[in-house]
Amino acid sequence: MKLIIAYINPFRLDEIRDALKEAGVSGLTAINAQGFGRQSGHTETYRGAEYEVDMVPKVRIEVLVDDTLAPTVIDTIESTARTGSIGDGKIAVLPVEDVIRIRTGERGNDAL
Amino acid sequence: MKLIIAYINPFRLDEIRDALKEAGVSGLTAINAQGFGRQSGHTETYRGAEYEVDMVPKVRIEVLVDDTLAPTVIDTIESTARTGSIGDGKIAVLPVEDVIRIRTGERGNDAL
Amino acid sequence: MKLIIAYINPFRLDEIRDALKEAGVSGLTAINAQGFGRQSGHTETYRGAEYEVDMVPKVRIEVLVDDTLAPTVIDTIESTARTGSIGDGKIAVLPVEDVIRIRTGERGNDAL
Amino acid sequence: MDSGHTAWLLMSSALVLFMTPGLAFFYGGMVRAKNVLAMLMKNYVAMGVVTILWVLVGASLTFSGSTTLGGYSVIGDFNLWGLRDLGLSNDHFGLPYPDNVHIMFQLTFAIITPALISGAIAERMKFTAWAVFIAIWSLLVYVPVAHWVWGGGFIGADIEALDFAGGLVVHINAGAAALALLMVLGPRIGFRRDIIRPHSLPLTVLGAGILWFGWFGFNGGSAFAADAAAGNAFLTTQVAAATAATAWIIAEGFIHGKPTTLGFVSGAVAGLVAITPAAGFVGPLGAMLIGLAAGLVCFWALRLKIMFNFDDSLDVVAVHLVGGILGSLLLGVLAEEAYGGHSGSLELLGRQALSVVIAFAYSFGVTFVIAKVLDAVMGIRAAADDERSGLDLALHEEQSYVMAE
Amino acid sequence: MDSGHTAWLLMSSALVLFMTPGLAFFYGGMVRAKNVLAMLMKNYVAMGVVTILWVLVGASLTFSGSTTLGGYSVIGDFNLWGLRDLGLSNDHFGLPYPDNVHIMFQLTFAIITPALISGAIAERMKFTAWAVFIAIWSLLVYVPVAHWVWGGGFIGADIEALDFAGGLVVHINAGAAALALLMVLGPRIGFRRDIIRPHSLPLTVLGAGILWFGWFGFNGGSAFAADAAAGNAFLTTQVAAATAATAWIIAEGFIHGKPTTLGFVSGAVAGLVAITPAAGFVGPLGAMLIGLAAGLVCFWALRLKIMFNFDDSLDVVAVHLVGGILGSLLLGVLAEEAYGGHSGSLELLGRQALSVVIAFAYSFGVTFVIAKVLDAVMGIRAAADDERSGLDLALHEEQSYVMAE
Amino acid sequence: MDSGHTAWLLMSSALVLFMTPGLAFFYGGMVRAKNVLAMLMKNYVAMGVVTILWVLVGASLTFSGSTTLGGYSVIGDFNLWGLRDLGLSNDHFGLPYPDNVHIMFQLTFAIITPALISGAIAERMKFTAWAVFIAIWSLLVYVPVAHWVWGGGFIGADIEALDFAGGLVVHINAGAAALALLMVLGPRIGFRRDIIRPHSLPLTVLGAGILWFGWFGFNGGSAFAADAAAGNAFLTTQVAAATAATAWIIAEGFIHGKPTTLGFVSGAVAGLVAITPAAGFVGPLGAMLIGLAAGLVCFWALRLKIMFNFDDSLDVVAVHLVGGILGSLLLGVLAEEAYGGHSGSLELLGRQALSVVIAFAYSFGVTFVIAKVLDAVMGIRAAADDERSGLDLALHEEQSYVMAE
Ligand SMILES: Nc1ncnc2c1ncn2[C@@H]1O[C@H](COP(=O)(O)OP(=O)(O)O)[C@@H](O)[C@H]1O
Ligand SMILES: Nc1ncnc2c1ncn2[C@@H]1O[C@H](COP(=O)(O)OP(=O)(O)O)[C@@H](O)[C@H]1O
Ligand SMILES: Nc1ncnc2c1ncn2[C@@H]1O[C@H](COP(=O)(O)OP(=O)(O)O)[C@@H](O)[C@H]1O
Repeated sequence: MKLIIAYINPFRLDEIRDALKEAGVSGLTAINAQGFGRQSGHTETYRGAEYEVDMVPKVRIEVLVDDTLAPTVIDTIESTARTGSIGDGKIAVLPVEDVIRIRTGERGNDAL
Repeated sequence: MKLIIAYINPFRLDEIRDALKEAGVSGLTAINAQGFGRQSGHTETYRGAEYEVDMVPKVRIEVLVDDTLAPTVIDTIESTARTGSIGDGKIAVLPVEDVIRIRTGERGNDAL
Repeated sequence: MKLIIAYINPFRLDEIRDALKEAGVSGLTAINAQGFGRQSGHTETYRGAEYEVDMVPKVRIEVLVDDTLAPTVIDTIESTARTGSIGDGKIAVLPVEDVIRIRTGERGNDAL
Repeated sequence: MDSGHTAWLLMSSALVLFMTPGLAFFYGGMVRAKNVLAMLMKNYVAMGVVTILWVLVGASLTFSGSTTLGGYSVIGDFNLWGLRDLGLSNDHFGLPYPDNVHIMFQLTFAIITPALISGAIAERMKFTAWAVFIAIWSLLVYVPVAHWVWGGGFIGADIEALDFAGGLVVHINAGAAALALLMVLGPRIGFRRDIIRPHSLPLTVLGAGILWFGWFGFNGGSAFAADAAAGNAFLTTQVAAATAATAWIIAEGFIHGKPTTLGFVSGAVAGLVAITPAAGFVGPLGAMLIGLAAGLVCFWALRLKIMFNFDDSLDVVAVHLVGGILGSLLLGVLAEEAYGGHSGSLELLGRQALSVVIAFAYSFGVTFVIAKVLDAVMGIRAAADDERSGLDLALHEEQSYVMAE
Repeated sequence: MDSGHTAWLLMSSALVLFMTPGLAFFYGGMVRAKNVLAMLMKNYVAMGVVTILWVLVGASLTFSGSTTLGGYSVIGDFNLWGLRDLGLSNDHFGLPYPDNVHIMFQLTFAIITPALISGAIAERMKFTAWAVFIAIWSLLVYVPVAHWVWGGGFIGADIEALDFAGGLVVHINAGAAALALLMVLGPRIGFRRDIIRPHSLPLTVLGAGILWFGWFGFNGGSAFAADAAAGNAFLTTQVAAATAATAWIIAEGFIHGKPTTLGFVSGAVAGLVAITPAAGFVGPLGAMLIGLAAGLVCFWALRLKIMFNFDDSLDVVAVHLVGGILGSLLLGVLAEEAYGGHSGSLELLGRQALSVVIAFAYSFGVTFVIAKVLDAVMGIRAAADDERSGLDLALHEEQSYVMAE
Repeated sequence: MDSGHTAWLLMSSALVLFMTPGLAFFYGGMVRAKNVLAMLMKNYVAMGVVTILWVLVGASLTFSGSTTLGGYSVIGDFNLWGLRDLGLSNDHFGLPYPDNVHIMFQLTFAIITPALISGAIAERMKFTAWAVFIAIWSLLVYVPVAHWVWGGGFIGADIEALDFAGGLVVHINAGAAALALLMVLGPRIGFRRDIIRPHSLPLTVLGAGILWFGWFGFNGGSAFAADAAAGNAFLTTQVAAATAATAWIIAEGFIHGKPTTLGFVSGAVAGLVAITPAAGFVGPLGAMLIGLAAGLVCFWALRLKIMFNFDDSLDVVAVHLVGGILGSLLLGVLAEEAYGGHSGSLELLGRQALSVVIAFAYSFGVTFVIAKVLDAVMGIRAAADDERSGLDLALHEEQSYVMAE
């Protein structure tokens, strides 16, 4: 099993979730985050004081999937999130040793 | 060492934290999240426009533990968080290569 | 590749980000979190009712790095975040199987 | 009719009406984020429901004529129903401003009184049950009590108890009803087990600011003229609020180590409550004593809900019931001839005490019965799941804050 | 001059001025968090720009003298420019309070009217274009219409249509302009595809509370005296707001299953809008009917934007245009001699209908042209990227909420 | 006594009192989330402490009799202590409304003046030290300066400087004190190094709206009657605020590229400050000039804290000190006989300048000494750890926002 993490632009969340649903993913978890990267930040001005803020709002989604579905999930996120401009985000794939569904106690792929 | 991630219902956080404390866990980190899964969402209505919102508020907790404590932690979360209804959440276990306590520079199990 | 997670005190974020930038890190993601650990919490009082709140606000940062840069990143966070008092936080190192840059589709170290 | 008095009563009406939104935010900030809209709504809806009933029959039953029972006037009549015969004169009340202004001014009191109760039943009562409750309560409790005290009824006319701006009619009345209603409703899930914290104290502080502002209309307008009596009521209101707020945070500092923001504004409201019955009968120094007492006693009264184990979520009993009783009784001692024509005396204190007992008993008893009947008929408590997930979504299908879109 | 009338009109001016901040928050809570400051700013800026123009020429063109066209007065003159000759008397208007108070009172109406439009163009219009728009619109649309109705112009003097406090001048005027402007501007990115939710309903509820409070100055002050007519307008205002709010949530309960907080306050505003032209001409029961109609009809009118597929983001058309028309027409039927000297009749209804058509047509037409010209000259719509990332940062370089520092 | 004047002064008192909550939110929105309650509290507490002192001795020392020094009246006496002899007449002040109303009206000024200072010491001062500070400051600084200008003291009576509603007494006084206090206190940790951003500009914008609204009582009430002079002060207040706000964002647009919401409301407050001493002495066009100057000069004055490297956290110096001086001086030039009986002249300008110097020097000097002594006695600065983790938790054991429970 894998844990797939993606840092995406907040306004793409709905689309990506719908695409993943269609691709067969049964769940995901989204968190509001602040990202720093190549994408430039913005200027804020308060009473004449200008600040360069280089953290931009991002959403971090994470999806637990079994190994066979992993490539599809990555492709789906990639194709739905890509706009071609800096800040589209990144995907990371981490190994997962076990997954448990709390409600039933199922483990491993069954828990997904 | 393992990183144990659990997606739980927000109102169970206090109980789970207390149970984990008793089980010997020395720390954890909790983050507000939005979850999508089998649990159905809810309808929101604003001036006659009805929206199906299928993300529900969840808390994502993560606990770093040494290998021996891991099963206890999993069991504790499982038994405390379980209500038997859809949306109780999931637990994932990830391998961790190293842990460092910033204050002391201790590494590995000592850092927990 | 590694995913380096650090739980830090919120007011150290700017410094740590700047230090990591200098150390060659090209990006990171920060999330507001609540931490429970050895650091004692605080008392809150509302109309005579005193509550012990043992979760303290933390920032959780995560950095994807290639294996060679990992030690530098750990050292940098360690040295910048350390104040020597309880609550300085922890760093965890997780293995990462793959990273994808959404914009370009690059994979692995190239995606960082 | 006098344009100056009219101007002041118009303005006072607006000020008191504005107190209900103020109260909504005072309360709304203290509940958890998942229940804030439900709390606001329970207050705002009083501006809807009570207004309609007041125009149709409430004003008439309170202020038109008397229906007697054993020689005591216990309720008005229906002659003024729909306010059809109100016209543009001041014939009905003979006050130096138009009758319609008086009806409007009094309406604002009829609105905020049931709204005050909502603090006790926060985070768990059904909205529809609440709306029905305040409709019935307005007619069966508020209207008679207001008639007894201000409408020619036996408390004002026979017992001759004093209530300048609503110690009996508003605060004791609402506080007693709050106690009865919460007893029927039961405590929130997690009461005394979970940490239940205010979700946004800035909203509470804002609400308190609006309440403080509006209270000048409440007490100042109750002089029914723009004159020195109004000025005195205005000044005593300010003094009592200030002293109570200061006393409360000093007490807090001694007992908990820190003065709190919520403490300051709670103290202010306690002082405002306690001075309400007395505002026109005492002077600035009397008001300072009342404020001091209110700050300390209401702060202490927070323990009642722990001692007797009832979930008065936002402390309506400690602030409004206790504060209202305190003010009504202290006025019996501190009233000065020079300000409102009455001097404190044992005899006046006795009349005040009697009126307090009657108002409390009636409101508590009738409210308890209403609540029991309503609970049997339609259920007054939200489902446990709705309570857990929050009333905003469950009862109103709305989200209070959506910060990341 | 009379001090009581002066006091009330001073106070009414303050109340109406306070409505613009109220409106800002009413609207501001309904947009997404990334656009809240831009929304507040579009309202507040009216307090700046319109005030300057009003003092320089607006007041003069509205209320000083008449310039006729075919015998009908269509605009004032420049004699009062800069308010230089206003002095400290009441010679100009002959009202029982100083001329400067009247100019100030009227200014507050001139400010809020363009601000109302901003709800229709939320989350996508450029700030500079908006500022220029309201400057031009005030002079080319607000000033003439206000002159026609209240300044001696042909709608008031010749058609003899009634408009107590701004059904034509304020609500239909703003509503028609909103429709024209949003047609030129186009819908928001994601309209009817994405979930676009209010980011902070508590702000909206607060704004509604302030609006409700301020409206007593709006309608009550429009009696131009602190007398029984003011009292009646005050009371009818309250009754209509209360009834409309209640009707709206009952309708919602039937259709969607749940009453909503946003529904309650939207209904209240709809009732306030509808009673505006009628407040001094009907009594409490007439007001109740108008409120009932407003609650139901404006609730229904939310569908217009779905039916005709236009993005009236915060429903200015459904609430202000439809509500304003409703009130202006119903007044033609429900007016009672006893309250304002006019009785409902087919003939009055006809005059009302004619005035509605004229106000709508003029405002819609001229606004459309202004919008088109402005769009050609400077572009009125924010860049798509700015719209996506949010107008607060893009147009104002500010962050609305920074919670974790 | 006149009911109309009484009504207006009652209302003005309520409006000015409401400004302190307004100010609390204006400031509270600008600090970081961890310090918002501490900021609100520093403002609200003035409503408590100052009221008590005012009733006990402050009012008496300001307005009762004179104690002279070299022939100049420098302070009042204790005859009115506790307001015991105030009664219900207007004998004391001989104004057309009751004495108690005048005492109340003046109290609201005594409250907001120290509250204004709190913006300069945001996010780092201890609460208890602050509470003690304003108690001492009220008696040693506010009371004498108010006596000198308005209570029969030498600035009003001998220098014959003009101060309609508090340029000297309120704004220069508070601004100079702010400068002295912040010099003793030192800058916040991270000043000019970290990004210190407002946590909730909507709260600031709301506070500004309340301030603007309340300012009509501040300046309008300072005519001490509901008459044409009040009307003029009301109108000039509006014009100055509007012009300054507009000028500020235009300047911002030129210099930073974007107009900001915070800029608009800051400009409005700057305009309100600058017109305060002049409101009754100039007409609408004079007010426009004062507003224009205030918008541009105060915007420029933001640089002072950079140039001289002091941490005036929320710009009390740039807005209140600079704005107050500007208005006091410009009034010396722009005053017109027709409005307030005085014409601008070099001689008047001289008197104004002298009064400005005296008020500044006295307030700065005495405040500096008070601050130094207090710091030595009890420490006025919060511990560094408390400052870092936030004053809300550290000083008040409260959390401002708890959104996820
Ligand atoms: N090394 C990294 N570790 C963790 N998160 C990263 C890293 N690099 C980028 N991110 C996340 O991805 C987001 C987009 O990255 P950025 O470099 O701006 O654009 P792009 O992915 O198009 O190159 C960042 O805002 C951040 O949240
Ligand atoms: N595949 C997944 N990847 C990541 N998070 C998931 C996944 N499936 C579920 N979750 C998280 O677990 C929560 C509960 O899942 P859900 O399917 O609703 O109920 P249950 O766990 O009882 O089957 C979701 O709201 C989501 O936060
Ligand atoms: N076992 C753990 N798992 C996950 N997070 C932890 C764990 N232990 C500590 N943390 C995080 O690190 C923070 C600091 O830990 P704490 O024990 O208070 O201090 P220190 O790291 O100095 O020993 C905690 O607030 C929590 O966010």
